[in-house]
Amino acid sequence: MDKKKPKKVFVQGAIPPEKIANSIANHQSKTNIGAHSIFLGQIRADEIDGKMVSAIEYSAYEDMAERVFHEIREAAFSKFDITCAHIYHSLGQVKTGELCLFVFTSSAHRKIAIEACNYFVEEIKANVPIFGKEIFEDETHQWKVNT
Amino acid sequence: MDKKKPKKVFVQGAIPPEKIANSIANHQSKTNIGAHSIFLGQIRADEIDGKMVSAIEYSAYEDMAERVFHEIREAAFSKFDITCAHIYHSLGQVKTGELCLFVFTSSAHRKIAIEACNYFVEEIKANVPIFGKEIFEDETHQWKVNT
Amino acid sequence: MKVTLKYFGVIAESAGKSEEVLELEQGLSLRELKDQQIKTYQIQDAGSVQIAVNQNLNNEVELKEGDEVAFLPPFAGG
Amino acid sequence: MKVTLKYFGVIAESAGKSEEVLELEQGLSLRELKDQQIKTYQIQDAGSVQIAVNQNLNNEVELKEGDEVAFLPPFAGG
Repeated sequence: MDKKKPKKVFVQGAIPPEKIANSIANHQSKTNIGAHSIFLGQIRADEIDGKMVSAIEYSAYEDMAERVFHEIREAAFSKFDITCAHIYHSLGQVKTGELCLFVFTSSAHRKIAIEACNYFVEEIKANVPIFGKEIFEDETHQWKVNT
Repeated sequence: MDKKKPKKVFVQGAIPPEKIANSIANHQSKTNIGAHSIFLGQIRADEIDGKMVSAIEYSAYEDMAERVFHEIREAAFSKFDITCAHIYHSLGQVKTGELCLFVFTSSAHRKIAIEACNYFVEEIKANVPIFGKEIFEDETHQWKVNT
Repeated sequence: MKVTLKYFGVIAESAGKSEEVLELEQGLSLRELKDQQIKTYQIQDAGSVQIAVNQNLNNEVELKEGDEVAFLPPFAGG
Repeated sequence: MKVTLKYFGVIAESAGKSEEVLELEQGLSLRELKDQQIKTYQIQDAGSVQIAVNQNLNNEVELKEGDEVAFLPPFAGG
């Protein structure tokens, strides 16, 4: 369906909840869909060595990241019988409580939508060159590492 | 957190996308959350013996259903380290392309949110006395059975 | 003893009603009640019918005055 | 040969720059280039540094004129 169209993944700053509502609404005309699975990453106010995280500032090797996102999409569409898939990831500063990742997969059947969504999340975490600077309330920082 | 509060699950008619945006926005003050997992059920325009489904009309043994929903919540909170969980299911008529189920789980960590969301979806499908009348475009109908 | 029977989905459609109160003879088992109602209303696909007594699917109970017995067709939520 | 080096995250912070163009002697291996830059900029936790040549993590390549070599710290997306 929208498999081949190159997609812009990065958005500047936090992903607003309305974007999610709009994405969902845009799929209500696709009556071959029976299930949507959505994953949202939200910035946690972690305490590290007594200091609280207040935001994460994301940067990326953007050209490579868009290319890897595209490869992940291609692989997902060949592995899973999904009708659509959308990914958005923040760049720049995202405050605690705000959303930095939005993965949205749709299929006729629930298990396929859910598995594909998980696949995207794991692949993004493992393989996309995105970097995160955890900014503390006292304006010091440390670099985030995915676990 | 909001574990013990009895929750109203059933909503009349389709679940609007804005309800999902509002639920997400309501969790942005909870800065111990790192991940949300959302499942949405959407009515498919299935073709059955040459006739197209145009809507499903949901009914339920409501008192028992609310009780089972509550039991599923209790079990989920004891199994998974989630911070919150919300379920909404439609009653009455929901047209093709519209949403009939909204499951929303949140946790500090992605795998927990995702597993808990799947648990809710499977438990709801298997154990909640909800009944669905598939209404065809010619106004005949048949009764839906979960597979 | 009086029990309230509730019918849902395709069963309510077959029965032409969603609820009725029956006066049953003491000692009637749940199994007998189920068979009797399935026959009365010619409920199809009887093997798929689940019974809940007072909202509980555990059927190892004896019927008693005031019980609510629900006839449930296959679930279709989600 | 000229190659463009790109630095990201904590590595860019250590290097004090995000990009530079170096004139390398012909035949310098990727491994040698990596070691050299890690030493030059005292990049910490060198074991976690991944190198992408022309956006590709497969490092079994020989460097050539015009290559883009990226120094990537651990990924933190999601």
